[in-house]
Order: sequence, then structure tokens, then C-alpha cells
Amino acid sequence: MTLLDHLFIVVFSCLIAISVVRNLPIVDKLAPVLYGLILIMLVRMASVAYGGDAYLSSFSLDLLGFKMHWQFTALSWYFAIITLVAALASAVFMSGDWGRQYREGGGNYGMLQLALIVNVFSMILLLGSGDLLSLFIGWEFVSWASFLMMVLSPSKLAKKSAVKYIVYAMTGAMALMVAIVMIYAVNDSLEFEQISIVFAQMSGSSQVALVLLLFVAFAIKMGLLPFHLWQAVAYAETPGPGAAFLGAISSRMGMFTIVLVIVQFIGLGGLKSVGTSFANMQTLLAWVAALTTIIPTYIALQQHDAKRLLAWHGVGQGGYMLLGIIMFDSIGSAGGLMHVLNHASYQAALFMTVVAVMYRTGTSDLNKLGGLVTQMPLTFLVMLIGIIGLAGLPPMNGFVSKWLVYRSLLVNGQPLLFVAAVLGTLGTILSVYKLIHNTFLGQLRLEHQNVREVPWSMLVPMLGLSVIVFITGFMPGLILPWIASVQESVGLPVIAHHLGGIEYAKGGLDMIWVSGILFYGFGVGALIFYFLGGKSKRVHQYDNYAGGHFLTSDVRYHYSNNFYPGLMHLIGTWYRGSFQWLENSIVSVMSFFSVFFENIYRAKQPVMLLLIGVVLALLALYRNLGVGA
Amino acid sequence: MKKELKIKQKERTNPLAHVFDDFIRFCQSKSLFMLHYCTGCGAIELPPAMTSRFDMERLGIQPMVTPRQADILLITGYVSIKTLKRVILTYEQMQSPKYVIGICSCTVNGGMYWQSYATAKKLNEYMPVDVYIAGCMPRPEAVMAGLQRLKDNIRNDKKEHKGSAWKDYFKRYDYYLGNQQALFGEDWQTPTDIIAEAKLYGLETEETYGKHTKLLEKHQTPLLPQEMRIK
Amino acid sequence: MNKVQIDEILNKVNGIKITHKRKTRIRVDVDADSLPTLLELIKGRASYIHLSAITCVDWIADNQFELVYHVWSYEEKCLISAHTRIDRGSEKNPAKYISVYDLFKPADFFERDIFEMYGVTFIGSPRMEKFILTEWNGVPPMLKDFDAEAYVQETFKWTDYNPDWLQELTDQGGGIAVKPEDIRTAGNTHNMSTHRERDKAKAAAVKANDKMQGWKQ
Amino acid sequence: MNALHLMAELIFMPLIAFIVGMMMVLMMRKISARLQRRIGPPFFQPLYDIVKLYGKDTQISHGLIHDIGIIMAVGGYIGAEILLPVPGMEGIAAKGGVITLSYFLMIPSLGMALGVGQCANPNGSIGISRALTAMLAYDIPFILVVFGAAWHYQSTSLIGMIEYQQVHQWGIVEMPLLAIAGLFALQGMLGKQPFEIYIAPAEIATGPMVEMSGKYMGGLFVMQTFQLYTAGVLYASLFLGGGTSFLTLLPKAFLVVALPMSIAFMFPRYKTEDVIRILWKWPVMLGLISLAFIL
Repeated sequence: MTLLDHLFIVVFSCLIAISVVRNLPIVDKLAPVLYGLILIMLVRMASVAYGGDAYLSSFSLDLLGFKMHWQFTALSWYFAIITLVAALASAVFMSGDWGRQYREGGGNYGMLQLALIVNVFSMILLLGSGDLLSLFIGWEFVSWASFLMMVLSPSKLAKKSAVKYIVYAMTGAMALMVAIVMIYAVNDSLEFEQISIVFAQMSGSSQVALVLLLFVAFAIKMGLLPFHLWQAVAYAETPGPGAAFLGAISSRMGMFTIVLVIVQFIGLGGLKSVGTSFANMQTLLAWVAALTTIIPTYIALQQHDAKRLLAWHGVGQGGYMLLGIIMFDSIGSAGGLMHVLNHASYQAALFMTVVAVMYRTGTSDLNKLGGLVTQMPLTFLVMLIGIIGLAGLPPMNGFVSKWLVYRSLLVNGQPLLFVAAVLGTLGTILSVYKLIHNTFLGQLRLEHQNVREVPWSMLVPMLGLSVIVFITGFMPGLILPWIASVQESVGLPVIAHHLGGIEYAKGGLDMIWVSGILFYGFGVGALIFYFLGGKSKRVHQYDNYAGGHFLTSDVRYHYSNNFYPGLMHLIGTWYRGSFQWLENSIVSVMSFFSVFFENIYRAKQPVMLLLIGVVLALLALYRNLGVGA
Repeated sequence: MKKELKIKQKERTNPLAHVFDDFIRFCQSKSLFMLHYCTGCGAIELPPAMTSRFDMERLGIQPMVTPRQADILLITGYVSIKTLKRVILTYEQMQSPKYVIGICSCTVNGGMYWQSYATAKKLNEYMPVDVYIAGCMPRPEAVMAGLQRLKDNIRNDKKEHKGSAWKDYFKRYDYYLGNQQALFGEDWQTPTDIIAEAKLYGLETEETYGKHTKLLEKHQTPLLPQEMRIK
Repeated sequence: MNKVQIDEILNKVNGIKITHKRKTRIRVDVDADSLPTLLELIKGRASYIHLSAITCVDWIADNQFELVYHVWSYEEKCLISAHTRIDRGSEKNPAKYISVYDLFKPADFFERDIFEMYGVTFIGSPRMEKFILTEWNGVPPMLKDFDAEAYVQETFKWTDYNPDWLQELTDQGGGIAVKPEDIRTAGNTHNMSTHRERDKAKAAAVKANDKMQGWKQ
Repeated sequence: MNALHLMAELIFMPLIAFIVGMMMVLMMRKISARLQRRIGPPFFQPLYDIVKLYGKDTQISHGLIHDIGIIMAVGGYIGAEILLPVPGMEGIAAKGGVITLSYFLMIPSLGMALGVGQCANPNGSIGISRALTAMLAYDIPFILVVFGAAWHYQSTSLIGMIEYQQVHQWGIVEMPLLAIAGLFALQGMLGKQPFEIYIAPAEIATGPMVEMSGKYMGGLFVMQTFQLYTAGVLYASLFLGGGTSFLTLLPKAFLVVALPMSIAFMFPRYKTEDVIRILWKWPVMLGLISLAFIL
């Protein structure tokens, strides 16, 4: 029995335990403990993240003559620890008052708990995959587990978006399966190492097909352009902490597989060999990433629902990860990988703040909120830290990973990609300011005069996550060893790091200095403010300049609707024109497939049916191709 | 001559405090931001005073837009009762030290509108006025002279006590409030809590309170600031 | 439409008196009862579709209000001013008249104004409430029996302005000819009921002052 | 770098920036006055304004975030000044680079935006919405300029860039188009006349400053001095060869600020969308052409 076996056993027994007690009150206390237990198991495996050997599982499974086995590398561990921290935070968040309110509102709380542990289980399964078949099985599990969580919301839109998601996911799974079959058809083996061997043997057009199939499969999960349309709505409609969990890590499974398969086994040489010298696969993927940073960000700018806005940013931030990793150098890939953790930390925190606001006010519509900072100051603080991270400003962790990506683009001489990345960041700044302004700043509405801060059960995970956001920004050296091990394990150049940041020949980054200077500046600013100026007096929000008008509560004196009219005037037409057209065309293609898949979905036991279908299709394809070959 | 009102303020023991105060007063006299509340025809005399012919900026006087930023409130003409409410709101929103200049005869005694039931006659019944510039209308030279007088008043405030009329509003709030209530009715209130400000900045005297402030307290819907609270 | 035609239309109203002032101006005097009929007639039959104003005159001696409806025709380029008189009412029983809001929508505005300034209630007008004088709680201020000057004297205080240089001038026999306070207090306003008497008293004060100062001679 | 040197840099770099910045504010107001045939303010006017604002007897605050916003606005710039190398003081500046610096310059905007948001005045929010949109507009050419300069000098450190220019030629000679694009971006960054829609005194009551009074306004005045100084010195370091001493650096910095100002006061202002349009069209085009030469 290895540690990995222990991990799987623990996760599986947690799954069983929670599914048994899910409708009992004890689940509130049990679930966080169980996630903590899994986390401890992971921490015991931490040596893998500091350059240790990968853990192999001692058992393997024979399925129709294929041998499946599992392993835990630094890459798996890195994603697993993010998953578990996100799950733990979500579990704590939902365990107290939020869960009570959710139950009272008619929500199926037991199912939500079950969905969370199913998600964790399937993700661990995927992260531990040791060959292409176990990867595929894990992939299917993850898709259906996310679906399970998405359909929990009673709203019609949520159901619709979940179905939309599963249609996309199945398309991706099909693409992945075809790619696996292509690999299998050459050498009769499903080991990961076969990918690079097979890839080298393939003809040019097969290479293009293989890379595209793999990329489509992973891009759909990650929500990269042009497969991004399912994600935002589906995540935004997921109930409360579920959205935080999914938004933080679920779609990053796509990133995991991209790193595992495309980066590790196809590699820079493989990508560059595909296509012409002017536009090879690397260029294509880089531009997909760049457009993914820009377009979803500017769609997010138009949202007036806080959860949707965040979900769209989740899509957009995926672009940075790919943009970093696709540069294939030490700093770029470190930036891309680190952004996964950074993004997970602040995205979960931000989703939780929005859910906290919803918990108290009942709405996440940005046009119906405002001025809550006095009522919910700690939630405001978390959101502030979160948006500074999301916007990528110092001293939060988002800055570090974005800095690494920028630096890599600069070193590689990619001005257009650089501008695209900056465009995404600026759009994010605009959008997150709108988020925090419309929720917490501005005028407090009359009906929110008695709103209180959320209970500690919700505050603790939010604050904990924001501490992570700050600490990993202040001392990125805590994370960078993990990144370095991941880079080593997937064969990328390894980054030189220290506690404060990275060392690099042409100008490194030391966040301890940067944060130190920033806080010194704030300190001096505070000294000037508090000691040089006179005593200040707090006034009521109605004691305000309005051209001599007397303000009353019945007339709103607040600016929230259509927050960036100038910009929207300029880009709104593009949005209405091209983006809508793109969405419509993709949706119509997808709906063509969905006629078939919906029938499966409506059947009684979808998971079993699908698994059978998948295996049958796999076999059929294998035979066909095998005969052909 | 009015009797000197004692304010409840602790003595400043720091020997440098007076030097410091003098310096700040000097800077205050050198830098005046004005908010022109263009109530009447006198406003037309301000553009020439600001632009190249007279150039206020060389005296350190600049136009500003909101009462929060401004030091001087220029009332440039007749003040109807309805406007007076807004003028008082604006005046209370300004940050002390603040100065009021009444331009045109209308602010002195109602001017040509003296018989009108709808205009206020004597501006310093409702707020302390530092300088009146009479005339119908005063020429820009007169406006400049008035502003120069105000600057001198501020600089020589320590000796002549002419430059701190704004303190009178806090010290004798009851008097001003009484006059305001006589016009606007007894449920008159502004969003700014003058009494709290007087308390906070140590400007309250026995005449800050009186029967009018009692009346105010009775009718006031308190506008307390939203305090941050964690629980 | 010539003079004869318009007269023909107007004459359908009982007891009307038509005066053609100019080519573009017709004055008609009608009874209070017939005024709405008249307005409806000229609106429907003679293209007078624009109610440009309603004015009110306080004939205090006759105990009447005169209401004047100015109606303009864009086609005829002619203004009909329909005069009518209504009872002035009293403080307890204020004047009432019928609203023409359903004929001319802008009447809302004018009627509200007259209601505020003269206290005439227009029955059927949609918003008979305060309009411009939101701070005013006294009697309607345009009434002839409202003494604005007395009100001002009672309500407001005055700035005394007597600087040294003026004192010097006065000592030398110069100074201000008619002092403002003399005009204000000329004739004790509280005892007099009408403006005319007070104006006389004021003029007398000015004259006396002039003589004293030796002006105009 | 010993502790004394460190202390000296931490204290004197912002102080120099403040004093030079006040002179730049004076110069700006003098230029505006001269162009309008006025005399303009006296020499110490910027100082008088700031002292007066800090010395106000009563000050109002709309809440804690209002205070923190101003602290962030001033503090972010103080941090940025320390990262901006000047002759003789480049120890700490070596720790950051031009990317870090350009991110530091966004923190004051964010701080001010937060402070203004707490004021609960829609005029302020409208101003911030416009200011952030303007930031989106001028940062694209600015980032192109930074990229081009960093690529050309093969360094992201301003110190390295200055050294390169001291040895070789000035950046403006080697990359004239990029320098012009940079000047455009600078104009937008300073928020002066053609691009000052977010202040718009007559329409939105000075936008972000609407509720700022006393020391809050004073903080913004201090911020303005830093802003002018940063713009001048940064541009001089990027394209005009920096300086070996203050005597050679400061005239360049003053020139850099004076040039856009002289043009600025002859213009009316653009609408928000036109700000984006013009800044994304001409300077970006110039920058891209220039990058094509450099790369």
C-alpha cells in the first residue's frame, strides 16, 4: 500500500460517508473534517512537490484487456492541493448558516454536499491518472460530477445551462476519445509515453488532427475560445459555495490535462513542427489564449449580475494560464502554472463574498445593491483583496503570476500578445471596480439599512482564502518550489526562485521588496493623512453635494447602471455583432449534437449509460481503425 | 458691541503652535478657493475678474466647483427664500474656515427687491457674512477690492478678529437657526449636523444652544453617519 | 376666415361682446357660464388650438376676479382673448371656477399658477397644489388685500449702514437725500388698509425731505 | 547598500519628487496663465494650496474607505517614486522594473476610485468610470512604449535603460516614432486638456474630487505633484537618456511636462469614446510601426 492508495481509499470512504449521512445534521460538522483529512493525506505526500519521486498506486485495473493504473506526480499534487483547499473552504462556508438558509429556501442541501465530494473524488481520480484510459475515465467522472452540481439549482436557466454544459462536455469527451484511439491505433498501448512516440511517427495531417482533437477536448473543459460559451452561465447558476468551488478549480482540470498531455508529451518541438513556420501550432494556441483573455473579460464588463461577472472573468483568466504555459520557458510556464493557484484562491474568495452578499440581501444584481461597506466590512475586505488579486495589482498573488507571464512575453518578443494580455488586465480592472463599487460603495439603499455582517462560518473561509491571496503574493517563494517541481516533472525549464520571487538574468522580481516599498508608501501616506491634517468628522451619506439639493431616501443618488457608457458605446456594437453571431453559430452546431445526447440524458441512469456508450464506442472505433491500419 | 463668547477649547501649550498657526493662516490668506453661487445678476462681474483683465489667480484665488472644496461662498445677487435654503445647505457643507461674501445690494438689504415677500433681505441674519460688496452691480474692481479686504482680514485675524466670522455660526448657532426657522418653519433641518460639528471641533458656547436648537432636536430625523460594524 | 365668419361663430355664444382690436387680436367678453362653450367652439370650429396663457386680475373694488384666456390660432395668426369675471369669494369660501384642462392640456400649468397666486380653485384641474412657492404658507400673495410691504416689515430685519464717512457727509449737510428707512417706515403701514394711501404718505415724505434738503429748487 | 543609504532613499526620493512636482504644478499653471494672457499664480502657490487644505479646521469624511482611498492614492505614488531611479539614488529602484512601476502607477487610481466610491456621490462615480476608461485608453500605447523600450534596451530595469542610453544614443534618436507615441500616452496619463473628460467641472462637478475637502483634497494635490514628476522623469529615463545628475535630469523632466501642457491648454476636450478612439488609433499605430523597426 502506497500513500497514493491511502489517499484513494480515504477519498472513497469520505465519498461513502458523506453520501450516507448527507441528509443528517451531522454532515455540517463531518464534511469539513473529512476534507481536512484528505488534505492531511495530501500534505503527507508533499515530498513529491519538493522534487521527490512520483507516487504510484499499487493496484491496477484490467478493463476489457486494457491495464489501467494511477500515479501522483508533482503536477497532480499541485492541482490536488488547490482542489482540496477550495473544497475545504466551500465545505466550511456551506456548513453553517448558509446551509440552513439554503435548506429553508427549498434547496437540496444533502445533494450539494454529495456533489461536492463527488467532484473532489472524481478530480482526485483524474489527477491521479497514470495512463490514457484512466485519464479518460477520470475525465468522464469530472464532467458528470460538475453536471451533478450544476443541476442542483432549481431555476430553469440553471437546468438549461447545465444541459448546455453536458453537451459541450460530451463533445469534448468524444474528441478526447478519438484522440486516444488515434494514439492507440498506432502502437497498441495507452501509456502516456506513447503520445510523444506516436506523435513523432505520425504524418503531418494526423499530427494536426491529434493536436486539435486533444486541444478541443481540453479547451472545452477550460472554457477557452471558442468553446467558452457554456461556462459562465453554468457556473453562475450553481448554488452558492458550489459556484465558488467550480469557479476556482473545476475548469482548471482542462489546464491539468493540457500540461499533462500537450506540454509534457507533445512539447514545444511538437507544437512548432505542426503547421508552417509562420503560423505553427504554438502561435495558434497563444492567440487562442490571448483572445480568451480579452473577449470574456469584456463580456464580463457588460454583466450586471455579480456571479456572472465573476464567472466570465474565470473564463478570461484561463487565457493567462495557457498564455504562460504555451511560452514553454521557465518564467512563462511558471506564471501560467502559478496562476492556477492564484486564480483559484481569489476566485473562490470572490464568489464567496458575492454569495455572502446574496445571503444577506437576496440579490446579486449589481444594479440593486450599493453602499454595503459599512454593513459588511469584512466581506468588503475580502472582496477588496480578491479584486486586487484578480486585477493583478501588487501586492497580491495575481500580480506575481501575471508579472511572470508578461515578463515571458517580453523576453520572447511578443508585443501583440503582450498588448493583448495588458488589454485583458485593464478590462479586468474596470470590471472589478464596477463589481466592488456597485456592491459595497456608493449609496446604501434604504432596504439594506439593517443588513449585518455574515456569520463566522462564512467569514472564516473567506478570510482564510484572502490570507492565502496575500501571503502567496507577499512571499511567492512558498509556492514556487512546487512550481519548479511541476516544471521538472513535465520537462519544462525550471525557474530559479527564492522566497521573495524569482531570479532572472534580465531583471527578476522580489515581492518582499515590492510589497515592502508599497507598504512603506502606504505608511507614509497614512502618517501624512493622520498627523498633518486636522481631525475629520464622519457624515451621513445624504450630507452630500447635489448642487444644493436636499437628498432623501426615496430618490436614489447612485450611479450603477451602464457603468462604462463611453467604452460600451465603442465596443457594444462589436459585442452585439460578432460575439452574438459567434455564440449563435456555435450553439446551433452544438444543438445538432444535443438531439442525440439529450436522449441519453433523459434515460434513467445517465452515468451508467454513458459509460457503457463510451466503452462501446471506444471498442468500435478501435476495431475500425485497427482494421484500417 | 457683542460680548466675547468663550469657547470650550483647551489651551495650546506647544510654543511652536502659534508659529504654526500663523503659517497656516498666512497660507489660508494666500490660497482661496471660491464657490460662486450665482443667485442673481452679480455673477456676470466674476468672469472679467477671473480672466486676463484682472486675473484673480495672481492673488491665489481660484474658482472651485463644489462646496466641499471651496473656502469662499460668493452670493452674487438677490436670495429668494427658496434659494436661501440651498445657500444654507451649501454653506454648511463647506469646510471651515469658510468665508461668505455678499455681492450686490440685494444681499445687503434686499436691494431693488426690498418690498418682495419672496426674497430674504439681510444675508447675515442667516449666516455670518465676512464682506459685503455693495453696488448694483459692483464693478470687477470692487469685487477685487473686496477679495483683497478678505485676504487682509484673514491675515490680520489675530489682531483684528475680523477674519473668523465663520466661527460665529458655531458659537451662536441658536440665533442663526432661529432666523432660519422663522422663514422655513419649525421643521427646518439640513443634513449637516452643526451642533455635532461644533462639539467635535471645540467651538460650542452657551449660545450654541437655545430654544431653537431644542425645537430642531424635536423635529429632527437624525442623520447619523453609517458606522462600520462587524457584528 | 374673415371677420364675418369668425363673428358668426362667436355669436353662437349667448351674451357675448366682441371687440376687434387689431387684425390679430380679438377681445371677447363672456359670462363665466358660457366661457367653456366659447373655448370649445373656437377650438373645434375655428382652429384656435393653442392656449397660450390664462391670466387673472384682482378687481378688489368689484369683489371680482377677471380671468383672461388667450387662445391662439396658428392658421389665422390671431389671438382671441376671452375675458370673464367670477366672484372673488372670501377667505372662508374661496373663489371657484371650472377647469378647461380637458380642452387644453396646458391649462394645468396656468391654473395651478393662478391657484397658488390668487387662490382660485379650478374644479377638474388635475393638480391643485403648491407649485413654485413651496416655502410659502400665507395667503395667496398676488391678492390685492395681501400687503406685501407690511409682511416684509414684519418678517425681515434691515441692515443699518451708517459708516463714518457717511456721517461726516451728513454733518456737512450732504448725505443721502431720502433715507431708506424713511421710505420703509413712511406712514405706519400697520394702520393703513390700502396701498394708495400709503403711497401718498410715502410721496409726501419724499417731498418733505426734498424740501428740507433744498433739492429740486 | 547599507541601512543609511536605504533610509536616505526611502525619505529623500519622495521628498524630492514632491518638491520638484510642486514646481511642475506651478509651471503648468504659469503656462496656462501665460497662454491666456494672465500673470498666473505666485511662486509658492502650490505650497500655499496644499498647506491650506491640510490646515482646514473642519474636515468631513464619508467613512473609513474614504480615508484609506486617499492614503492609497498618496502611498501608491510614494512607492512609485522610490522605484523610479534618479541620479545617485537607485538602490531600491533596482529591485523593481519598469513593469512593476507601471503597475504601481495603477494603485493610486484604484485607491482614489475606492475613496470616491465611498463618498456615495454619483458625480464622483461617473468621474471614476470615465477615468478608468481613460486609463484603458492611454495604457495600451503606454505599454507598447514600455515594451518597445524594454526590447530595444534589452532590459526591464530603468537603470539598465539609462546606462544603455548614456553609452549609446538617446532613445528619442533611435526610436523617434515610439517617443512620439509615448508623448501621446503621457498626455492621456496626466489627464490634461484634450483628455480631461473625467474632471469636467461644469458637467459632473470635477468628478472624482466632488466630495473631497480639506486634507482629502490636499492628498489629491500631493498626488498631482507626484504624477507630474513621475511622468516627466519616467519619460526622460525612457527616451531622453535620464541624467547623470539632477542638473541634467530635471531640465529634461520639466521639458517633458511643459511640452504637452503648452499644447493641452489650446484644446477643448474629447468625449470618453473619442479618447479611446484617438489613443488607440494614432499612438498605437506609431508604436506598432516603431516596434516593427525595433524587433
